[in-house]
Amino acid sequence: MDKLQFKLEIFEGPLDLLLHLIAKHKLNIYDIEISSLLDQYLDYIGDMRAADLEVASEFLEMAAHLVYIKTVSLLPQPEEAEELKKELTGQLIELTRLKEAARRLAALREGYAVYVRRPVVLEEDPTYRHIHPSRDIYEAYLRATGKTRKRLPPPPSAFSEIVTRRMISVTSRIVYVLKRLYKEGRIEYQDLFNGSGRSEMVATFLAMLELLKAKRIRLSEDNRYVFFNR
Amino acid sequence: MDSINYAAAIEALLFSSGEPVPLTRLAETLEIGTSACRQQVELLQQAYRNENRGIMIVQLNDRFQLCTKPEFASLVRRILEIRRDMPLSPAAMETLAVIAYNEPVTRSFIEQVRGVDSSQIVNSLVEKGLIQEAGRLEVPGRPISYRTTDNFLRCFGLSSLEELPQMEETGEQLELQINNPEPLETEE
Amino acid sequence: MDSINYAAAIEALLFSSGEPVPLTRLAETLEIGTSACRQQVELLQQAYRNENRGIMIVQLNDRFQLCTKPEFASLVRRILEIRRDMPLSPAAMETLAVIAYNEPVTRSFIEQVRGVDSSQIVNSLVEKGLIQEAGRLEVPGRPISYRTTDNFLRCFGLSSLEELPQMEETGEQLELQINNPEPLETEE
Repeated sequence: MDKLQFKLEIFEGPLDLLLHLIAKHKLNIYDIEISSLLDQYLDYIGDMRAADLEVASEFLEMAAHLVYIKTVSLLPQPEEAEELKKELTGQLIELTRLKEAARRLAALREGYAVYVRRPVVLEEDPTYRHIHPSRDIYEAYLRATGKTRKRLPPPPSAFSEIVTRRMISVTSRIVYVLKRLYKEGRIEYQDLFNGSGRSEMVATFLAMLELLKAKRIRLSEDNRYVFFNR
Repeated sequence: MDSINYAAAIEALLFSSGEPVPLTRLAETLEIGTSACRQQVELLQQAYRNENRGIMIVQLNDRFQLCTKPEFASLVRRILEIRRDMPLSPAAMETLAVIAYNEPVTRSFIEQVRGVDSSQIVNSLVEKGLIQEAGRLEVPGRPISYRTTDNFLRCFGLSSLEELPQMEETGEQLELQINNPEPLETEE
Repeated sequence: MDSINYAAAIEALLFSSGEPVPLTRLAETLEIGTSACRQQVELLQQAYRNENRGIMIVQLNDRFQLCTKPEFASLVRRILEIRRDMPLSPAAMETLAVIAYNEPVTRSFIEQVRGVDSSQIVNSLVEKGLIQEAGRLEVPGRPISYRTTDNFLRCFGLSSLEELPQMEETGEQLELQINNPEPLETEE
């Protein structure tokens, strides 16, 4: 047990862990082999669990995301998988470059220190003496409380990032899956993910895991259909 | 550190200290004898007499301090007054507005509304005489609450807080105030 | 004040201000043009290069500040009895780098690049005076954006962000920046 804990490095986040795995197993960052990366990623999470470490939700979300990429890459039209892979690669390259930038920045500071002095204090009091129209304070309050938006709606483009990044609760997807099963009796597995955003897919996937674990649902032999577990 | 330039080092030490520094302390820091140190200080004093220098060393008993030459006193006053006279930043104005519309409020209330830590801004508003402490709230931690001052009213041309421009949708204006209980006591 | 020695006056002004002083404020105080003033500051900077000097002028964007020369850092720490600055953690350094290379940026942008929640680190960088709020962005939620401070430049020996170490493959450098809209307002 001690040995295992000693072996486990702590990562700053899922992307950090992925970079470590890519370097360790000499994978090509520009053409990641998702299935072997996924295996190593899950192994690491398994090790964390075995060492009684709490696995943060962002690590699980990434696991679900990798599973999803792997799943869609098996489909006849793997364009979506390619897109997702490209997105992940982009994030990883960006983080690599960031780490390099941080190292260079740290090198600038290494052994460098200069000291300044406090300003001379005037005996005079620092009382504020500007005169403002009272409107200034009103507008500042609107800014502080975010109420200005009511008068000036933001362009629709401003919403795109937020909409795609909307947080979807796992519970809501559990309800969704169960409702559909009540209505349709059987669902095609892939159909559950059609037309969903990333956050929704992850939530749906986690919902499926929950339901499978609770033995509420089961999958057909070839993993194509979802049924109630009766 | 054998090749150290003592005059330069003393300049750096006096500069960063700000306050008067005893000769013994200078000598200790430089790991030289006090008489050698005194000699170096005097050399430096000599150098500061040059008309290209704006600062000098003053001696108070056996302590030394850097300060500006007296002939620049009025310029120094002018620049320090300009600095003091900067209008409020948007962040400071927002913080002030949150206080004015909801007073008395605690730091954590301000932070809750603005979504970021605002402690430094609150401190500087107190310093500028725009807000003041308004007693402690009788809740766990007994946090200090703040309210605006008469100087605030003057700066914004108001005779009382009731003259603050009103919010259009008064209904939802103060929903956050439920987290901001009344103070039980105030200390004037 | 016709016989004024500008270099000496600038030394006195920078010394008494302590903080970084904008060139325009120096010029205003001295009642000379900014280019003449810049020339005087540069002359003074030149004079400080002399090995008999323990202080120097650093340029931080268009502000100037007096500080001790780096070679006296350990002596200054000894007399002020301060311990060596704790080096920033790799995570804090990464966060600082995201901000410096892309500013102004929001917390969610930082989180997106690093793949992990970075709020606490952002708070502690604000506390250390390395970054500051830089207005709100005009997107839903009106998030606060952040940028580096003059203190950041001074700590890293830079005069402006343009002096940041360059990354090699400049072509693909900032593709993520499309998610990082312009700020609505900025504050000094």
